[in-house]
Amino acid sequence: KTSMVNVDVNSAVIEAFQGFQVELDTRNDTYERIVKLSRDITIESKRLIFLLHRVTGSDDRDSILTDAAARMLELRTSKFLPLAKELKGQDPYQFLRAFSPGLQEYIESVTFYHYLADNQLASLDSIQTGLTFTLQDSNGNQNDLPKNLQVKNSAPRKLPDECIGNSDVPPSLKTLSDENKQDIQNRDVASEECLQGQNCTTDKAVAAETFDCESLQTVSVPVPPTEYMLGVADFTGELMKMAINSVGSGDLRTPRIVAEMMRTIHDAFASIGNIPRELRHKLRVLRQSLQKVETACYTMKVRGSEIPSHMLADVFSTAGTG
Amino acid sequence: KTSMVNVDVNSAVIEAFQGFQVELDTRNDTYERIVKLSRDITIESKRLIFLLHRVTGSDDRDSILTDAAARMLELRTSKFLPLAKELKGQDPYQFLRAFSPGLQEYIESVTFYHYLADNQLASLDSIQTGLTFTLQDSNGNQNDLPKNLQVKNSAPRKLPDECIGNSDVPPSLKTLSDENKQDIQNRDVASEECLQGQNCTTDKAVAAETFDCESLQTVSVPVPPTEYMLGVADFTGELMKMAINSVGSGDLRTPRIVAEMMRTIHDAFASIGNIPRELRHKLRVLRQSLQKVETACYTMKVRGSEIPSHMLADVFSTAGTG
Amino acid sequence: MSSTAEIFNNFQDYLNADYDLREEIRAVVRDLEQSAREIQTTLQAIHQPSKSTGYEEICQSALSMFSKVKENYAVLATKIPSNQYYRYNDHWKFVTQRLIYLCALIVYLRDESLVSRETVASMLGVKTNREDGFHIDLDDYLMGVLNLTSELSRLAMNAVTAGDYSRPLRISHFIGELDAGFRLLNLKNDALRKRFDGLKYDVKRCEEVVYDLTIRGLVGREEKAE
Amino acid sequence: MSSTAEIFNNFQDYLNADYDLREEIRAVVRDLEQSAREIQTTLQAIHQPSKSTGYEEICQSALSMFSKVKENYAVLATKIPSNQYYRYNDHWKFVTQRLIYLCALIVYLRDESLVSRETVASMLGVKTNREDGFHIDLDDYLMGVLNLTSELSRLAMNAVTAGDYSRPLRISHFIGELDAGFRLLNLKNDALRKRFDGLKYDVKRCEEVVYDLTIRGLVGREEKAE
Amino acid sequence: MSSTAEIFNNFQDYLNADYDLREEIRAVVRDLEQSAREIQTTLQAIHQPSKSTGYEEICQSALSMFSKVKENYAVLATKIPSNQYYRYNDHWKFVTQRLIYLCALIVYLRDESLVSRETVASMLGVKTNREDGFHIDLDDYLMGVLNLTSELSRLAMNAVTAGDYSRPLRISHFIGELDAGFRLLNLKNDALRKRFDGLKYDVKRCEEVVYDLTIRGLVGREEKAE
Amino acid sequence: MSSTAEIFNNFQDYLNADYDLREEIRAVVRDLEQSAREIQTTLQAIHQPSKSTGYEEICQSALSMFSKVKENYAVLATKIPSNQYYRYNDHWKFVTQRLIYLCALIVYLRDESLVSRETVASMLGVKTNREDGFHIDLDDYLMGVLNLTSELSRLAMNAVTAGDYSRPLRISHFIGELDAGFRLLNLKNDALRKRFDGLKYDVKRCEEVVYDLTIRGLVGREEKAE
Amino acid sequence: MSSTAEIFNNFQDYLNADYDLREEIRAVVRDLEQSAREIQTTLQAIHQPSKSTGYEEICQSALSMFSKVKENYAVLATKIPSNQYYRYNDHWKFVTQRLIYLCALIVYLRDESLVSRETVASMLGVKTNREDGFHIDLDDYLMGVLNLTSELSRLAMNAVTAGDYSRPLRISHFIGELDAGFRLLNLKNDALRKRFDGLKYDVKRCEEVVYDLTIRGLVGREEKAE
Amino acid sequence: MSSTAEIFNNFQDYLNADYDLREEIRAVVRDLEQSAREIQTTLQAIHQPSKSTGYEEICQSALSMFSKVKENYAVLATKIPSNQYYRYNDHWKFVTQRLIYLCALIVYLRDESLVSRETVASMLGVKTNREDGFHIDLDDYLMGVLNLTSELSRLAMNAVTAGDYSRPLRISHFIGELDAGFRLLNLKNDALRKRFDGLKYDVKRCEEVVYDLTIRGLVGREEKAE
Ligand SMILES: [Mn+2]
Ligand SMILES: [Mn+2]
Repeated sequence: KTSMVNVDVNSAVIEAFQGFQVELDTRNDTYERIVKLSRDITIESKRLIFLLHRVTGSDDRDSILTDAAARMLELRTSKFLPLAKELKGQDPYQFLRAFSPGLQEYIESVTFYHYLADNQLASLDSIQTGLTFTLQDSNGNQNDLPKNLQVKNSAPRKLPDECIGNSDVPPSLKTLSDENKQDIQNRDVASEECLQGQNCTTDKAVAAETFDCESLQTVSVPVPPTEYMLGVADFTGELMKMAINSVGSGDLRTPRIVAEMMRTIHDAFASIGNIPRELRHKLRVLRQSLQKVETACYTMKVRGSEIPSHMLADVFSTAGTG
Repeated sequence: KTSMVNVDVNSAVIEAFQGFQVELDTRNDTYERIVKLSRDITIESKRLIFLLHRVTGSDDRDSILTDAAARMLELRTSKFLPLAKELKGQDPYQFLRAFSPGLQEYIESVTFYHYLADNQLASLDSIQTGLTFTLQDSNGNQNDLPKNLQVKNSAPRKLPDECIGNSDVPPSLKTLSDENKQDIQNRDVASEECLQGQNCTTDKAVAAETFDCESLQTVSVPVPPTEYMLGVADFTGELMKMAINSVGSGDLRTPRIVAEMMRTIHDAFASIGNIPRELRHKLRVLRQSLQKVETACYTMKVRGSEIPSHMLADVFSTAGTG
Repeated sequence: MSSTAEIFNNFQDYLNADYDLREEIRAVVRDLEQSAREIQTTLQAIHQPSKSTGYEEICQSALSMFSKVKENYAVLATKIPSNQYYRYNDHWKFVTQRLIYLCALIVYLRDESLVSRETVASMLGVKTNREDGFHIDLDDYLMGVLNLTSELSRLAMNAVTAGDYSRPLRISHFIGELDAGFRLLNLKNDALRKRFDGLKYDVKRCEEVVYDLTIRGLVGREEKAE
Repeated sequence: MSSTAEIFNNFQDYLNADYDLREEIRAVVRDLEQSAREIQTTLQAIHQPSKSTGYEEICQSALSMFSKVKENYAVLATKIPSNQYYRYNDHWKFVTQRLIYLCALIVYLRDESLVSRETVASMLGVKTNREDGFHIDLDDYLMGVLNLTSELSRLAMNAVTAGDYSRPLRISHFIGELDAGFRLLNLKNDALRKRFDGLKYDVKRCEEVVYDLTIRGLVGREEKAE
Repeated sequence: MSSTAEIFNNFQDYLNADYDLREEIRAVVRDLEQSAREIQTTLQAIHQPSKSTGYEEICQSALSMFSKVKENYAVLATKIPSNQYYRYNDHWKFVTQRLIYLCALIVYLRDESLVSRETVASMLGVKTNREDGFHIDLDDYLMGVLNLTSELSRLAMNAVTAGDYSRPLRISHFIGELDAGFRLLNLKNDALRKRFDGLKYDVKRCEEVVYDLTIRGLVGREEKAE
Repeated sequence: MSSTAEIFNNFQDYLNADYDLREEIRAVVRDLEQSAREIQTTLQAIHQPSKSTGYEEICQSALSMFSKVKENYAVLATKIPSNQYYRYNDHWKFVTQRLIYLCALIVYLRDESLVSRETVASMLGVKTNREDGFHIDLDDYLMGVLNLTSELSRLAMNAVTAGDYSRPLRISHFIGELDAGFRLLNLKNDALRKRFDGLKYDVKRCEEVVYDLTIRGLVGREEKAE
Repeated sequence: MSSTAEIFNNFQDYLNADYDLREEIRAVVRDLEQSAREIQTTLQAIHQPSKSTGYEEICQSALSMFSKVKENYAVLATKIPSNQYYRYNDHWKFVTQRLIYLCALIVYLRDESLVSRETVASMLGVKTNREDGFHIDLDDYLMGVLNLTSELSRLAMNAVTAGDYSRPLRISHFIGELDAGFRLLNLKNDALRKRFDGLKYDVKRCEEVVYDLTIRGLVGREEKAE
Repeated sequence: MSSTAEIFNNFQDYLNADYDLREEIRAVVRDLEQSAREIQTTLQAIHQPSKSTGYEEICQSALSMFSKVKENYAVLATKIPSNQYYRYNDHWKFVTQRLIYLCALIVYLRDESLVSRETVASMLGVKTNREDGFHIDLDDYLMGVLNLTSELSRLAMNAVTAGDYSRPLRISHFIGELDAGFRLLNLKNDALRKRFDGLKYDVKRCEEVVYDLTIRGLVGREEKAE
């Protein structure tokens, strides 16, 4: 060799880079674990959506919804809780691309579930509440090693189930009082966690009593509003499928109701400015979906016009029970 | 409802589809597990390649290679063995897309390692041997449930380490006798497993004695030749980087040797017909890499031409030690 | 011969063998496509209500063309190594889906029931399960069944045109059952999912025909209750 | 107000706030870019061997421009909520890398050593660690350092033109150390990796300059051993 | 100062002026877009068959929003020198097409006739002809009209759903006239031509609605003859 | 002059000739497109049931425009050397397909039969066979015929709107025949095949119209048996 | 005539006029491109060191070809209304940049100075300022100048090949000045900015040539100090 | 038989003939590609500086492989009717360009001159002119020549590595001549033009090699003057 630079492995430069190596590897490992959780969430959320579509034309609507709620709870406990722990103390936006696909699909499924249950949009708050978890340190100490944290979901009655995913309880329980509402743009994750923690304990005073609030820690998977809206936009695609499926099941009422809902969402999206690019594409799809449902409504109207007068009462009475 | 079809949940159709559901879910779950293993393999293989590049300009070449070999063995045991178990009894081509990225990156790293160790291409056979695993059923029975299978790697001396990934032992041990060579296109996984099993036991007769061959099972991750070649093509990119790095370290010999190797591979690829499309793109990259190395050789030649005659001996003597 | 040269020579042999095999597969697939086209053309007669030939006759005629199909699948089966079905799969995927659909159509026209995978396999002369050799892929079977539904929804309408008012009801019931079956499945975002998304329109179309008949009193309530 | 309307109204507020914030960020970033351009132009003088001003003077002049940079980062820091650094990151990523490179260049010119993250942070008036607030991203720091190497390899050549034969050796040694450092890292296939792939050419170029000097006897062997 | 430096010296002013002007244009365009969105949202009510508000009311409400639009165009007009309209054209092209479409929709809803360029110009507060200053480009006018047709074909269906059986006939007639009008034009292979190619789907959709109504006797022959 | 320069010397003439010829072809093709547009516009009248003019009149008027088309093809024929037809083919391929479709439409409207290649050739003033000179390519003929089917399926619907209930049945029968004809052909995976895949939608649409008429008793059984 | 038809009636004239004008522009631009190619070919001789012709002669010969260029710009100027310069701008933008580069090259070869916009304008026979009519856009001028730098960096090398060791130093100095000039400008993220990013490679290449000459003692220190 | 069926009846023969012919062409083209690959591999040896075989030997060996190429072109020529050359052109266009490039490379290596179209034609066993039958298209010839330049610029470098310092000068001169030749041509905006735009990089690369050699005194002035 003519002039090989003999690098001193103990030099300050090398020492610094050894630190960088650890930092980069740690971050990449975290990223990879989050990607895997996100993939699992995507798969289960898709399956949930399939399950929810079985409601159309089924006699067993309630048991399907109950089943779905149980699986959502399980999904939150088994996948979102580990995800929340990964994100604890991190800037969630640093890993957003890693969990965004799963989160959006989950929002889509939750929104669909809530529409079936309540006939309305699940709010961002309620979804965020479902993804906020209260943990108890087994020693009552602050200790952020995940293995020492225990989900108190398994302890019956001590911590109400709603603390781990309380978005599936009837809507009345979820309504936030006005003073708790915060401007979406101003909230940050910290205050959000706090808010949810309070909700948990104030909504069910009994549960709060048995608890030392100091030993409670909350972790959460934050739901950025844009992710929420992307999930909502996808949800309208499921609405469309449901509407057409309804016609196939002889249910002539659902398409009109769904059209109304979709039109509301469509017009709301159309009136929004500064809209992010990813959302803009989905709105084109939404517009197409809406027209499919409108066409179905049109067809039903036109066909319905031919009902001979002597059959009218008969048809309507059966349609009413659908 | 006017005419809702009341589907009989016990109908033959529904019954059949319940079976399909299980079949599809099982397959998709397998696919997903394989994808995750592949991602892990990709990451570790990339890190191995980074590690191997540290050989350039290092005094510590041997310990780096030893380190790399150990990590490759660990990678095979911890990721490829589970992958092989997943693929057991399956048509591997059904899941090829799921593990192809990881496999190719692994081939790239192994090929790079072998080039550094032996100055030649690792053969497909040797790579395949490394991905063929001998398992012992703990009860001595045929039992294909993965949980009952034990890797005998941990049992010292009983089964030589080479059985699990013997591609890193010195080349002399790996040379297959001529009668064992099979036409690449004719081999199938079954005969491959058998062949490897024999190799394992015949190469080290001592090990074979302590063993009941009947209770041995081999599983493997098959390496389709095209995947192998895709890995080899990527490997040439690493060769290029190494050649340029060498110049930076004052090593004037390596670029010429590397150029020779790359030209051989380049010309060999160029002479091949019926080439798969994925490979064709990589050959354009290979051509560019080759030209970069050729340019480096050219520059060294041109600059070398200026050496004053009184310095010639001096320069060459130092260059020789590089 | 240097080892690099050896490696590449082996690879060339591999690629050539692969190329030749694919050419052979393509030739067989071309024959299968020709058969499928002919069977399809024969079965199209079911939509032509003015033709005097009945379904039974049409099916008979279509079935007689399957012997050539079987021969071709037999040839294909000998060409494909047991663990490489999915390596070459793409070549015959499409025509197999089409032939499955044609089997399903014939079986429906005769028995008004869903053809099983076993029956399809025996009609095409292949295995039902992967383990046993050249087989029918589940996805292809499902795709074939989905193609059946759109043909049947078309038939429901043309049956009315031909004056047959009870068939649409039976078709509607059958497609409804299929729809319920498919809704049990968790499909990935692939071709199958996309095709399944279209199924709801077939269901809807049948429902509309039944509706048209019902409001005109062309079917009795008892028939629907069946 | 219906709840859907409420939901969308909130979302509009959110988007508007986001838009306004991004506009403000863009304005600050524009100022930072202007500063970076001016500092860069000042530092370009190191390549002009005919200019009589020394490195020290050039660095001094460049450093004086950093007070405005600090002010701008201070403004930026107040605008970005603590856990949303990576949400808006893209806006200042590029200019920050450039400013880090300029810090690194100044520090090298003065001390011939690698600027630490802490020093960069204090030169820009930001935090070193994420936990403490608006900070320097590791990737951006590394990118800035990589940009330094190409500038230094250019400087090695221009130093020779200006008759300074010892500097290239020191630069070559320094870049060699950086190269060894970077090779410790496991980079993903991203912008950093791509830029790192170019580092080897900088190393090579310096080596060539040293070679040119060596064969002409323009540097003593002892200097290299240093 | 070298002559090169001299030449460059006043370029920056020019570039800054251009940059600033574009920023100002963007701000106005953003306001126009906001207005367009509000008008559009208001007009969407025509598709809500359940809403009790009539077209007249809806149009009235939409029209009241145009005063702000006019103001913005007035601002824009003062900013753009007459010989640079086409230099900055791209900024407002899209929103102008959208506003033209909204004008056309309102005029159609009120008079069931095609809005003229003059009317559009007066609704937006700009000139009709290029010579007179800030104007509406013919291409933009035609694009706006083409956007009208798809909205009307949607309205035709939703009107039926709402029980209005005569409107679709009038819409179909109107779109047919537009189609004939556009056919006369020899459009280049540009955005306009591409959009025109989509018009035939609107024509067809309306024809289908008319067909559906006719075959069910929901419209009389005399209505169609009108 | 070097031999290289010599070799290049007369290439420019060749390239210029090619360029000029293409310009001339483009000019003729532009005229053909204009004619096609006019003929198409004229024929659109068949869908407007309120117009008093009958098909015969419309066809007559369309036919009179073919003399200009013939002239243009004659010009084209003189420009294209027989062995370079396929070299420049792409320029007129599209407009020729469109004109063939227009010929096919006129012939159908008059005779309710499929136009033959010979008739098309004589209408356009070109040869039927390649050997005889400037001719109609079979692919273009088939493509033109396929374009006819979608126009006819639209006509079937509009005929009902105009109160003509028997025409849809005849159209449905005709399109069924075309479908059977195309099914016989083993098309490659090209534009033609893709377009043929669209034919089934036209068949279905016609069947739907016939269904609509039948279920409402608007056509007698005897008509369908025809 | 319906009011719709009325509205459409005179649009065609407008569209045709636009189409014709574009065709005419294209024809002139084609001539300009031909001239640019010829001038460029003539100037290529500066890189061929064996040719006996000097720069002066080459420039003279190139300059003589500008009369045709001027004529073409004169024609263009008469065709373009002053308020539509930017409407048709895209047609001649590219060739104008190329001609500006050729002007700049000639002026540099003669005077070793940067051509001014005024000089370019007078060489091309157009106006300097927008207000005065058909003019040179500043962007195009800057782009032309940027194209000059890569040609000069090539010339620096070829000059060495031809044994001229002092020219590269002067070129390096000149390009350095241009680099400093462009650095002053705050360019938007457009084509100009992108092209400017390429300038640093030209700077570097010249520096390398100077380095090569210096290390071999082929230029004296005094020359560089100049 | 209906007239429609009649019309369709003999189309299949036509389509089959076309399909079969294309298959046959593809088979011949595959053989040509195989030959081209072998010749190319043989010629690659010129870049191996360590190999002892001279150019003459390499060329001889490559030339011997052309007899098979000629045979294949002879087969092709018999298959393609003279008026359909351009119909099937796309099949062999690419391999022909490659073989022309190989001819050009061999001729250059032997004579250091540009192969003429006549020579290429005779090496491939085809006609030079279109009129005489199966020929070489000018475009393909020019493309082949352009491919030669990048191979030669690579050779220029590798020759230096192998210690041959005079060849690069001759190559640079030759490529310069080709560049001048192509500059004369007014190429359309097609593949040829795009490829020609790449030629300037080859020119520059060769100039750089000559520069490197010159500045180190590795070539004498007299050699360059040659
Ligand atoms: Mn979805
Ligand atoms: Mn790699």
